[in-house]
Amino acid sequence: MNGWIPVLCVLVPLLGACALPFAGKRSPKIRNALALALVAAAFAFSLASLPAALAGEPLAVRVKLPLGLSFGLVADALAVFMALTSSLVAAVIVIYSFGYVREYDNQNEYYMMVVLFIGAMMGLVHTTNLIFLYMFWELSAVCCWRLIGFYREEIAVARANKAYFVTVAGALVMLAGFLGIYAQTGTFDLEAMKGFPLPAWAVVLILFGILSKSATFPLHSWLPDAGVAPSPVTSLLHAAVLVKIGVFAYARLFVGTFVIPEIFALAVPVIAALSALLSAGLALRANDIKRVIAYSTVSQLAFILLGISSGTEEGFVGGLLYILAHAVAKGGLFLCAGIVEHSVHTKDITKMGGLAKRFPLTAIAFALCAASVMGIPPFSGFFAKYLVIDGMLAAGHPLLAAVFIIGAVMTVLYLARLFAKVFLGPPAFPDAKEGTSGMVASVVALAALALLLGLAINLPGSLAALIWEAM
Amino acid sequence: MFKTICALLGDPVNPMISMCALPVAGGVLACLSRGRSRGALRMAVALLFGAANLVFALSLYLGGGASGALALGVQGLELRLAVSGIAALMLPFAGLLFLIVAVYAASWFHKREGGGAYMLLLFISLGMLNGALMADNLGVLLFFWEGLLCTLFGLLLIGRRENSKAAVKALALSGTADLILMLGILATARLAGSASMSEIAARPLSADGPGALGCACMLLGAMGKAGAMPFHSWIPEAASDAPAPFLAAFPGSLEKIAGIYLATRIVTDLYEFAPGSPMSLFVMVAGAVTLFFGVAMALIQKDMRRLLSYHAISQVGYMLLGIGTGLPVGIAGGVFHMMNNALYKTGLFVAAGAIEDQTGTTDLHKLGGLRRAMPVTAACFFVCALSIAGVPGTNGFFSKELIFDAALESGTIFYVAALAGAFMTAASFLKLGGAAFFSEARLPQGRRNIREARLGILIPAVLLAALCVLFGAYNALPLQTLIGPALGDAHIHAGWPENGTLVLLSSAVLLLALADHVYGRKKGGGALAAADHIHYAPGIKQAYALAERGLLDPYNWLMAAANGFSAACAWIEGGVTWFYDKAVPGLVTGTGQTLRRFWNGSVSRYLIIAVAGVACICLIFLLAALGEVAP
Amino acid sequence: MSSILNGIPYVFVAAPLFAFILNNAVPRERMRSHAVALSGGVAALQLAAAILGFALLAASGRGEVRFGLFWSVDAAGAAYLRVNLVSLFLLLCVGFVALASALTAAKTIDDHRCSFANLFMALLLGMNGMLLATDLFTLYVFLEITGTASFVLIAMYKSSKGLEGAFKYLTMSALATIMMLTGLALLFMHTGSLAFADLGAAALSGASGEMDILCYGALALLISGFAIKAGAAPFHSWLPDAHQSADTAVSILLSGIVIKIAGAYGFIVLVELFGDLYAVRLSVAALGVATIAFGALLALVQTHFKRIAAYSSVSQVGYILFGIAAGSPLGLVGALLHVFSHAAFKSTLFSGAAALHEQLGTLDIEQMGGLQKNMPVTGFASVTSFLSAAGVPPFAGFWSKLLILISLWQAGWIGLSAAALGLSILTGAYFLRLQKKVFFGPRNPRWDDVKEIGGTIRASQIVLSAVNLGAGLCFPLVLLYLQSIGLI
Amino acid sequence: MIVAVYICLGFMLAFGVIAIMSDGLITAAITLAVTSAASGVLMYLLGAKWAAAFEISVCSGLVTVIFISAVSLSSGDKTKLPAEYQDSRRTKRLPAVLIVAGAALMCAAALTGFSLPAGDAAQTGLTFGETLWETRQADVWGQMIALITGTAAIVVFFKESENR
Repeated sequence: MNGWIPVLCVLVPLLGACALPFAGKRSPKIRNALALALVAAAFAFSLASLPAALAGEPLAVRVKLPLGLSFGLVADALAVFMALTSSLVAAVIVIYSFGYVREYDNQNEYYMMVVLFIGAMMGLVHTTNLIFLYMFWELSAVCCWRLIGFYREEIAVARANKAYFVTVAGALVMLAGFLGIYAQTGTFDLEAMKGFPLPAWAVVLILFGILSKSATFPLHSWLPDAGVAPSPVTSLLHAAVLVKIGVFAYARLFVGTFVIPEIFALAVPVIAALSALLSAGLALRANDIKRVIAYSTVSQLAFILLGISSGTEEGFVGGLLYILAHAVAKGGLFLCAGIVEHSVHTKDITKMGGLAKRFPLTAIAFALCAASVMGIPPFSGFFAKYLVIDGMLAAGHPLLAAVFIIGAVMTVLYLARLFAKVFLGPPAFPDAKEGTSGMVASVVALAALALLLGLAINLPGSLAALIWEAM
Repeated sequence: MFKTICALLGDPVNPMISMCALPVAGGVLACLSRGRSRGALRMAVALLFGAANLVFALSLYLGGGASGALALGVQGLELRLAVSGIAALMLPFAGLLFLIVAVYAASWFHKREGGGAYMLLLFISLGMLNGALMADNLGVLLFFWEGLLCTLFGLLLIGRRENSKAAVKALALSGTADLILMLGILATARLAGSASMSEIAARPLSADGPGALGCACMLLGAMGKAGAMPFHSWIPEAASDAPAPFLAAFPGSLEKIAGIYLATRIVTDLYEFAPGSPMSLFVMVAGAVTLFFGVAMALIQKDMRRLLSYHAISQVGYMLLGIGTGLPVGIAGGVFHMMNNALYKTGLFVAAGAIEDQTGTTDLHKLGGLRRAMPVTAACFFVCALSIAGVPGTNGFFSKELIFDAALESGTIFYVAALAGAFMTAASFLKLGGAAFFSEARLPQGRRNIREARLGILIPAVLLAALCVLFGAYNALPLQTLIGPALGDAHIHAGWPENGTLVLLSSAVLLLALADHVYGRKKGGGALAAADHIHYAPGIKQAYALAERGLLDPYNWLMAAANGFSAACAWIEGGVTWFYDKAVPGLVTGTGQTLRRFWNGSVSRYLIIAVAGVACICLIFLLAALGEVAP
Repeated sequence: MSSILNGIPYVFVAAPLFAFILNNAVPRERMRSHAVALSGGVAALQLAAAILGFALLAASGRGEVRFGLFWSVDAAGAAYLRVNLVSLFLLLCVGFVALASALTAAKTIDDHRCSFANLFMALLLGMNGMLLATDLFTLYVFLEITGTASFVLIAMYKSSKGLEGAFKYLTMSALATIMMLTGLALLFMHTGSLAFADLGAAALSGASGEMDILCYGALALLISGFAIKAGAAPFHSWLPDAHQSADTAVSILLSGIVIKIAGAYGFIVLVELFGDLYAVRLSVAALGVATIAFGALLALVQTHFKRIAAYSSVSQVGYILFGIAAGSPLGLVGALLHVFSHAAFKSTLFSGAAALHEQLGTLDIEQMGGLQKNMPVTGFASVTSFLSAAGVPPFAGFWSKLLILISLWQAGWIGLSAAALGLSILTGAYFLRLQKKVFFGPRNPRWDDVKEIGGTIRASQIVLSAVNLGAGLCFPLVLLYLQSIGLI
Repeated sequence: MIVAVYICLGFMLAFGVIAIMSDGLITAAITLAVTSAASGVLMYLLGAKWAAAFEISVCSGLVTVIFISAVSLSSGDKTKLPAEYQDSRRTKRLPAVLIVAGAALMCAAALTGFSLPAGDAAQTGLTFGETLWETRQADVWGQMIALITGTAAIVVFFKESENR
């Protein structure tokens, strides 16, 4: 029986999503409830598979197929960690979008794509086969395309197309890498290829896909442009879940399964450093509230990539904690931006100011989430940043650690500037009213979660340490 | 009695955890007290929790310190707490000062808005400070250390939401200092192999070679928190924006205690700090620079708050100079000076607060003749001013003499800078005292009937002045009974300094300052203009003009560098966006268009293309036939 | 069991013939309304027979089933007809696309219904004949029949001025005829017999061990002839014009299956016979690359819905050529599966075009906009065809492309495999442009009162989308079945 | 024998060019008939007697009759090609190109020593009837379906549309 939990965790959202439009035709209330129920189901199932993962023998289902395409879903520690993170944040975002998406049309498609996306994420996290990893990867790219183009305006659809091109181009190059591996090992099954030494060109090809999905410097251009999407979408896709796929793939492939040449333990951190600094610089200059936060995401993702690719235990554990902390905090930031933009109808921060008086709860939540992203204790961001820099020093690159400290300083600068420009200073919109109670509640919940995770850091910390042993 | 309390609370770790949790609980209680009688309620909470915290601290101090660990679960970050040596001393001292400042704040916010939030953040800061002092693991120390950042940002935002420049500046500068500290801590932990200070203290690391990065960064972090240059420029800004109790709490006492505590631990425990080594030179130079430029800026200020905040910066210079020498007498002098400074600086801030509470302003142009209206405040101000100027017999004098002695030994240039600093400190306080208390009353007639400050503010001022006199008169108590055992060498010479020439020199400097004040007063017309002759002297005027425009402010250098870098990034981003939005789509649709023009629909063209295609296929076969193309 | 198996091949020839006779025997007035239904019935019958035949033949394990209607098949040198697994699968595809076309024709074709049915049967006979032929000359004869029938179908509904597309198709087919006939003549001259059994690289090399120039020339001409019929890159010029002027039901037939059977099946035969000649496979691969690139690039800049679909067909034929060029059984399986998936998503796209033409009256995508709201079924169907064509995993298109890429990689052509991957991003590009301009973009107020298409076209769209997605989802089962019958 | 072959080839080439070039439909039809007749003679010379018989009777005979009857039945002005199909620029250069191509093919044949097969190629033992019915069964199907397609096509083009 236990093998069924991962399968249900993947299939329930995927199949449930197809039923959403029909539920929507009957009544929006049923559809909203069903959407939340599906995401909550995903969370529940991954929670159910946690004890087995902790005990060391993960729940799994495996089907042998020809051509090395054997289908397999394994809920090991890394999978459960990622599944819990993404479905938890997704649940909060779905609650948030009840209030946000209410007055726009084609909501049925919106909820269908969100739940489909979560299903794809669950599948991607649990799969043990390269082709099915690619399958869920592309499915999430399609959901991302439909969601970014939600407003159906000219600019929104153009940006959605751009996001689709960059991510799918990266994915296709990655598929070429997978075919290269298949030519050498004769199978796509990750468990069969554990410990196989990868040639450098295969790693470079796969890195293309990873860097395009996790928006690292050369391939990051689609993420800031995707600000045209509704806030819950940017929060779900570009903060909490979609961008984590690339980093997860790095952990699953290059740390968990394959042995990659030594050069990459230095090359990837250097790329990450470049991306971190550049996007931090851009965040300091951007004037669109969502673009600043998007650049900040690009910069923090470079941090996570650094942690995971440092090759040391501290770095890896720090990277995983960073994924959790960043998903929660950055999700909160985007949602706060959503509330502000939703009621003042402009995204230009130079026109905003003094909103703290009108939006007290949003301002506090924004400040708490920003503190967690800056890495200020007692929030979870601090522990993650501490361990990532520690990992970098353990790997013996003090110079890179210093560069990332500069990145952290710039993070403090641009987030402080953003907070000051939006919430402090002379009041610009005296009669703006805060979003619905659902939206504000979800934002405060995320901020509280960031604080709570900080104080109870040893729960995710021990899970992350366990993942390192399993690697 | 104190031991029973410890036993009551179980194992040693428990009181330590409670010392962090207790203040937070107090803060929450203070914040929640609403309604008409909230002022009294907050005063009661402040008294109760401040006293409880002091009792716990004393029990730890008298109990000879304690240590214990709590597995935090994250690799390299287990919560190990150990209270020994200087930390045990600092805890009660901080508790005492906190009690005073809390009472002062409770009475200050009696009528004013924002009291609840202020008390909450103040209590949380105490919790964080206690945690930092008690932490044995460097990571945990950093955890509590950076926590102060949040409360600092929150405190600065109370009351001044319109222009948030000071809060952002404070966050940026202290954030940078804390992140540099993080790098230092990680480098030290990596070098020493373990993150627990007691283990590192067993075999201290050498400060040159690989250890240099760790030591320098940690020292920079400590200095940043203490408020020394180059991380000082937010304090004067905050002085003009933040509520008065904030000045007494943060720049006045808490930050100084934390900063100097860590500097002392680095110098004594973590690293071998040879007196002549480059690292000690680095600290001494920083101390001297802060000392000299801090007081130079203070001299020309016309507002009491900004003047006192600049003095807070320059006093840190003395402490760093003392600790930087690396000599036991210097370190003891530095720590003693920190304790004295905490007392008289907080006293001065409380007195300034009392004046502001009564007159509504701290601008010296409007103040005058308060000697008759507020005699007790004037007396307390007078005692604290004497000790900050270092008049022989006051506690400031004794700690300065120790620092002068150590500075002379390590380099005359530092001694000369210290003396110049003492001269300008004396001159500026003469100006301040004269302008505020002794000149004729210039207050707008609306504020004629000034009465003495309220009791809640007066008692802290009197208490602080009394402590200053106590530390001055009987300086063996702080030196031999408190600091000596804390630093581990009990034979520090208490009482009157035996080096007579130093005493003569410093009293000569004081007399010179008095003469200059009298000369300046006559020349400038009035106590306020006493320092103008220095201010507008030929060479110095331009320097001051530069400082006024903020060109010497490190924050502006940081922001300029950041904006320059982001401009470069924007240029690169422009290139990348051009590639994504223009180059690739243009190329693809361009080839598409040319191909479409080529296939223009005329049948003859199609046939010609087809025949060309056949020719290509024949070519391939020809190559195959000649054996060119192997599989 | 084997009696049924022997009987099945006759269905493919008898059924269309019988329908043709029935269509002309019954008086025109009554036949008019049932003509299209009759052709749909024949297509469905063929589909069912092909599926049953495939299953039985795979189970029975016999290589092929020979049949000669009235004559015994074992006479020496007899040009009999035969059915094997490859031809049965392609017959299945023919039946499937013909059914889809009939469903669309019921709505779009309202005059000349009897003539349409006649030509529909003739086309069916032509294609079935090609698949059943066992020697090159019969293959050529049925190729000509298919060509003529499709030419007439294209030219049927046009006034004299609109004959331009059909005229181009005719001239290009004439060129193909010339080349193929000369090729066949040269081959016949060299080997004396055109039957598949006798031909083969060994036979060609003859005594001297190496090929003489004329045989190379013959093969080159044959390949270019089939290339024209398949609409491969340099020879694809006629396809878009033919599609633009043909009725949508005819377009489904034309691009769904005719270019595959007339063109790609020819290449399958050539590679089967002369596969170990490296030049043959290399030229097919070269054609493949050029086809994908030109097709995709040209599709990117068109403004007429059907021209985009036509160029997309050209581009997808390139992938089929890749599968054939790989030469390995896996490559052949990949190519055949891609024939099926392309048939599925191209028919979806064209039925979408039919729906748009019926409801909007125009197919110029510049004037359309935001139709997803008014025509959700057509919008959804076009998204499934986009995703399946672009090779997005859960759909059938991805799996067949994956098999082709694996076979290419195993055949050693890594560069080509990488090129195929890169070019499939272009496929995504022109479909996304189509989506943006027609369904997904901002709404065009002009079409506010447009309603969704009804009747058989909506049914066919839903069925075809279901096939697209269903084939993709249960592809692992197909893989298991193929492995059980030993094809992979 | 070789000379006769080349003469026939010459005739075919010349009349083919005239057929393409001429504006009048009737002259085109007639010259086309002569071309197919020349090809018939050529086949006979090369020994394919049956093929020659069919070629001359069907292509040059029957087809020409149909062409001429169709042209004469339709009204007078149809004898000239409609204006838009007259591509004056192309007609100038076509003969030169064709003649050069013919010459090139001839010397290519000469170079590669293209030898004509022996006069009476080895006749397979079967008579025409046997080859058609026994060995070429598939061709029977082919011819039958070709006829069907042809009739269906003719029906479409020459019928008044029913409902217009």
